[in-house]
Amino acid sequence: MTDLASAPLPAVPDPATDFPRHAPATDIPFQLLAPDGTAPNPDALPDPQTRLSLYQHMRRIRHFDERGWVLYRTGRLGVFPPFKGMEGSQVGTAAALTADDWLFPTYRDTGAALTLGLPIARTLAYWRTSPHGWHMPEHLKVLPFYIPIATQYPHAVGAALAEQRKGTKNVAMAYIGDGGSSEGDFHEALNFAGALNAPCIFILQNNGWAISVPTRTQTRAVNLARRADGYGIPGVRVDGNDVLATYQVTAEAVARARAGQGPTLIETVTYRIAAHTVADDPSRYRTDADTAGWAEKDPITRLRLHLLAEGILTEESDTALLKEIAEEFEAALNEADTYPDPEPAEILDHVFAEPTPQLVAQRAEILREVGE
Amino acid sequence: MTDLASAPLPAVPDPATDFPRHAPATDIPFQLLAPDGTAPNPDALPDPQTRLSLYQHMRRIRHFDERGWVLYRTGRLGVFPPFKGMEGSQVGTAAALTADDWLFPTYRDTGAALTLGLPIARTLAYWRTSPHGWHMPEHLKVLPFYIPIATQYPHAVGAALAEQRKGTKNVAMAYIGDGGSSEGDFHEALNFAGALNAPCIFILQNNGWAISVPTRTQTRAVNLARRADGYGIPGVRVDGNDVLATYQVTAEAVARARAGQGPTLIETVTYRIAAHTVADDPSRYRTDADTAGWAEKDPITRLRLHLLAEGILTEESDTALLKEIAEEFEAALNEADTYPDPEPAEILDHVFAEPTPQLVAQRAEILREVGE
Amino acid sequence: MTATQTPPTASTTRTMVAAINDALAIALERDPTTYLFGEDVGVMGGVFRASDGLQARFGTDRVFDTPLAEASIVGMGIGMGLAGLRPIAEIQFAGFMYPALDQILSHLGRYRHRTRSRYSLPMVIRAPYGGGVHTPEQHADSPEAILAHVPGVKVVIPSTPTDAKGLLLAAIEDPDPVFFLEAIKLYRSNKESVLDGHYTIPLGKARVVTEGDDVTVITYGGMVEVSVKAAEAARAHGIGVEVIDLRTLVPMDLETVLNSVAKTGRAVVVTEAPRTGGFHSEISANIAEHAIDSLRAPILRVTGYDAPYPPFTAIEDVYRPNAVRVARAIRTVMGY
Amino acid sequence: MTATQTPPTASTTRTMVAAINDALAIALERDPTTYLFGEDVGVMGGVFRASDGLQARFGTDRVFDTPLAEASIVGMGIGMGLAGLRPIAEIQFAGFMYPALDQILSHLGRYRHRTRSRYSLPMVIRAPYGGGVHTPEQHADSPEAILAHVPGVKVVIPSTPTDAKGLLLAAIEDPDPVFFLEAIKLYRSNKESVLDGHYTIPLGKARVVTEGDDVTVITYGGMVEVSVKAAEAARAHGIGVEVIDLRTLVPMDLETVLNSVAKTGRAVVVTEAPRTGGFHSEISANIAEHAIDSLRAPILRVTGYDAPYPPFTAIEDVYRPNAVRVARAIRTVMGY
Ligand SMILES: Cc1ncc(C[n+]2csc(CCOP(=O)(O)OP(=O)(O)O)c2C)c(N)n1
Ligand SMILES: Cc1ncc(C[n+]2csc(CCOP(=O)(O)OP(=O)(O)O)c2C)c(N)n1
Ligand SMILES: [Mg+2]
Ligand SMILES: [Mg+2]
Repeated sequence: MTDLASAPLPAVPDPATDFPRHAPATDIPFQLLAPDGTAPNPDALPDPQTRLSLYQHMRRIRHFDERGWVLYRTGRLGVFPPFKGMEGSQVGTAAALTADDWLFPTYRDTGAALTLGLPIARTLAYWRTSPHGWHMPEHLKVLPFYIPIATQYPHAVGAALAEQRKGTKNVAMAYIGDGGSSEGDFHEALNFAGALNAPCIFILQNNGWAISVPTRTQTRAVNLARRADGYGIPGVRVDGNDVLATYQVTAEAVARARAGQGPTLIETVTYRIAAHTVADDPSRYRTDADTAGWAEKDPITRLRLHLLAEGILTEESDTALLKEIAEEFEAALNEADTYPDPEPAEILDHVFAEPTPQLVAQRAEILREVGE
Repeated sequence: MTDLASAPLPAVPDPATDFPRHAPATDIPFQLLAPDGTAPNPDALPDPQTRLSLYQHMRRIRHFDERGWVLYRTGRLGVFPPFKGMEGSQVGTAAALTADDWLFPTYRDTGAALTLGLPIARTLAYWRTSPHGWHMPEHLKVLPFYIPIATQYPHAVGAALAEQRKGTKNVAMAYIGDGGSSEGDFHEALNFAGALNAPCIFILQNNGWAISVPTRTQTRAVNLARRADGYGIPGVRVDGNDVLATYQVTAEAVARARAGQGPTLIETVTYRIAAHTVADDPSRYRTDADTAGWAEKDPITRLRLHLLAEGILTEESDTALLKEIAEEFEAALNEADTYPDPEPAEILDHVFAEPTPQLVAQRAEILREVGE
Repeated sequence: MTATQTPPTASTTRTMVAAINDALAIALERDPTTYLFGEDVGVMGGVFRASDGLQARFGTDRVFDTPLAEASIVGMGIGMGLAGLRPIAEIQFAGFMYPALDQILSHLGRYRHRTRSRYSLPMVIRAPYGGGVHTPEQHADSPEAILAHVPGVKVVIPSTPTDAKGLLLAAIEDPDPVFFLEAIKLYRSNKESVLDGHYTIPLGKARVVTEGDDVTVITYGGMVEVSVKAAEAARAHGIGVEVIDLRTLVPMDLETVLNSVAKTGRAVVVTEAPRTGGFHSEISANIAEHAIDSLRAPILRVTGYDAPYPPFTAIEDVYRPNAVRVARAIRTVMGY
Repeated sequence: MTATQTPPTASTTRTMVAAINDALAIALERDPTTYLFGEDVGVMGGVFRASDGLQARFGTDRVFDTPLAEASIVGMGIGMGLAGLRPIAEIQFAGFMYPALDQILSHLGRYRHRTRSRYSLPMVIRAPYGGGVHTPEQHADSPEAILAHVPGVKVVIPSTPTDAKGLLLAAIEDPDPVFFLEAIKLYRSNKESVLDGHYTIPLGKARVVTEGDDVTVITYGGMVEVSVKAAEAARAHGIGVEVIDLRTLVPMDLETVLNSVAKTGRAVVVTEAPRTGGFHSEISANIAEHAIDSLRAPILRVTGYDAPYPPFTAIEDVYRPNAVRVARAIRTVMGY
């Protein structure tokens, strides 16, 4: 693996041959790998190269998260929402896409965007609140992280519908949280996508918390994937800390969408191990008892144990991987450091294609102001 | 029956003894009475007095609807949305309430409001766009018909929650259409009610159409009651043209809510036989083939056949009933005719408890204007 | 009007709604990336028939009915716009734009800005607005001031069939999101000869409807005909009233307004929206900021009142400004 | 301030957010029909700790976390209000009020009107607003003009801890719906001695913060301290600036504004909202309508710009008006 950013994503399976089984919307999340790394049904697993690739991506985004904390504490990164423990959910879903597909991430989904190829330097720029972080690269269809909750879901339907009407096989994938799934936009989007048969994959990352509000306060429902039934579309509940299972159900949903079979809702059951953002203090609203047990379900440890046991990974190759990841990150950090600060008048750039007379005048005001 | 407006509503059953069965959210709507008036399971029916009462109410609101068309054509009523064919759905649900409960009707639910006791004269005033029609009587908790779609659902949750917090046993019932069930407020309200265990009954009248849009275009789902699953609350799909079945499942839901067991979603499967409003021309968007079969499912005919067969109604008593209903209506119409027209400055009344200086000045403007 | 490849030659007598229908047909014909959708716009052709016949002509892919949910009508349009299409959404009445305000305020106007022009949203949202035709509760709202306060969106309100067609085509071809509000009162009340074929009227240019030296009346949409009536009445009394139809609220053609006020020294602004915070106040504030020296009289606002538009047919006309009220304001500033 | 049954005697040094917390506690204590709810207001006590400790004190029935859905937070509050309770809802940031705008525009302000006072809605909706503290995208919006344009709702924006407490208690006791916007910038930036116990400050009365004969600056909320700084700078140059803190946008205390402008002849309005359609324009339009004869200079607006509030920390201070910009406007109208 020489270029992690452009490391090939695993090949996408053919629904007809590879996934005859449709994961049912049972309350028990679909799982391929037990927390101890054993696979009850080894034949069901993706091929070794795919497993390794998913591991590499998880490792890579975990590094981003860990370095992010350090950079934040030393003032080199702004406030960002960590995603530790959710790597299985983010990599397992995003890895099922190609660069021609749409990705609508929330603020929590840095890892998903990185997985699909968003450059690290650009991602750092975003969390440094530099305009460079908002200008997404032309070769991707990744939107800047969504701050308002749930509004991205209808956008994904529109992008998916556009691909369908243009006759491509591209799909759109949108993320939301357990909290976000309470907003009206969630419901409307699922219903629109069903009614219009839009090739849209709705990822609901149920990480147990919406800031201080636990999922049991958020809703009386236990199984959020079941909501799909109400729109006549498939819903799958998957163990989000099992990247193999997550990848498999997502790849299946993507393949179905590409084949013209419409949208899928996937609930990835995972956990927000860390704080809501690096500036949040979870002790104000939860205790160790709440989080107990989740560390043992770590998605990276789980797959690592499996890969080591299978000989797909060795301690040596793992160490080499970590080194490579760290080097890549530091290079990206250096690159991000070179991005110039914005000019004051940039606050008025990009409002309209052609600035209105009002904006022309206001820009002049700013320049006068700054000149002083 | 001497005073139809205050005719007693049927006694509400006790959930423990009367309804051990919880109507399941199957795709086949729950039914007690076949379209030909036969009851496969006579023991499951409500008592004869209840059946007769439900029939009387249906008859009474059908008369309102029929006279409404005539009055509209002769310029004595404004545009109103007819509800013919939906009497089973409206009476069967509203009849399960008492005057202490809340009713949040849409523009389509004149019949439900009349059933709960909204005076006919006041109702006519509403459809004459007289302010008298908006001022709801103090002894009822019926809100003026909702014009914007779906917004009433969260209101019902709030009213229900208020009753719960006050420690009463009162419930709130809100209506919505198949179209309205696509709005975000529908979803949010169901989820809030579940999460907060609010004693709220959500009636979803699936009458096949949202103006020109058939339910199959509105959503890919066939069974809208299933949406309840996604909120962890019971959902029931009932034949809305079977007033006995509708009444029974609603009464059960009401009893459950009063007993502190939370909300229920009830989908009444019915049909909008008539136009969207008296000013609408359905031939622009549907053919006779679309409506075929629904006339035979008429809720009034169905129960009438049953009551005649059972001897609960006779041709004579039915004729007497119709006469009484007609007399009541004409008396109410006369009363409505006596309501004075509003004064011009009334447009500024009731904005705030105390008019602001701005409103005081604006009222003076109007009076100057009118004086001229 | 702007020259086009195929300059229109013939013309046809059209109501405003017919002119809008014509514009939509031309846009759908010329540009395969345009899509038209909303509640009841397909099979039925819209509750006002603005899209009558378009689904039959362009197919259910290009012209389609959506589920009943305004937030997602706009939100889906945003997604389509991101993906390079030109969505044209209809909201059935402006008062039912409210569920979509989150999408509008949170996203519609921000996409170019937040992606530094990586993405733009060439979306048009049409909606009937305003009163005067005895519609039910909430069907007569005039929320243009709210839309005009959203950075990054344009707001257009035509007052004639010819303007409606040319401005709508310009809005559809604009690279940024545009609201296009259509006064219900004007849909069928006036006909005029409207050019066939494609033409555009540039956004951001006001129209001087009547010339006059004494008072400037600034207005738009459904209030233009009311103001013109008042101007005619004033002319009978020897008062020259210049009625300016803004046509575009954002961007506002301040130049035309200021030139007129410089000449007349008196300004009256007329809208049918509630008084407090209406767009009339924005017009007024601009004059007070840029033309104070010209002013010989207070800037009067003739508007709706600080109450909901009344659903009570018998008195709704009290709410909506009429020519008598505008004429009185004209007399007041003249007599000042 | 208004006399109350138990006149406050002692006082405590409080930040604005502490004063708000105190007001909420007093309201919950005095009136068992008050309920407090929103996202994260319960266990956590609010992201700014405005409701810190209140759930522990008043129980989960009275103070509770809702699911994450603003439309229903407001919509449920409306239902509670109909049923005779006094709901106090928190919206986590004013920029997240947008999903609730449908409930606000369609219902909140209309209930008394549409039921001819059969029902009223004594509901308060609190939300932090405005910039200056480097919050993420959409966390610094100032949407007060939109709310002020909704008939039937009041809009209050305090600028000091003392005002915040007294106005909030008045808002909670008001029989009609009130928006209560709290400048994030002011939450902890200033402390002052605030009376303990219950007192109210009447809605609809502005506060003259500094007196002066030359220029009137009309503002509110987070821009008051900025304007006062500018006034101090101007005073150093011998210019007397009268800074008026509106405190209540609806109803606006026009009398205080007009009296001041009659004296000074010059007006500058200051807000941090986008220029086009901001509430500054409403203030300006009122002056232009009612005090034109007093005016010796244009009415200048010092405001945010017609772009989204920038999420780019390095340059966000360019957007939000500061004392230098206000001072320049003061000099401009003086030199006119
Ligand atoms: C419309 C809106 N309301 C409120 C917020 C404030 N807020 C930010 S994150 C958050 C909780 C979201 O929880 P969830 O959807 O579960 O996502 P997670 O943070 O767990 O990834 C809230 C309430 C917001 N950003 N947008
Ligand atoms: C928010 C909103 N959007 C649109 C409308 C216009 N409109 C009135 S009725 C209707 C269809 C409603 O269909 P449904 O919910 O099925 O109720 P039904 O008329 O069948 O009783 C529409 C789109 C509205 N009143 N409110
Ligand atoms: Mg979460
Ligand atoms: Mg319907």
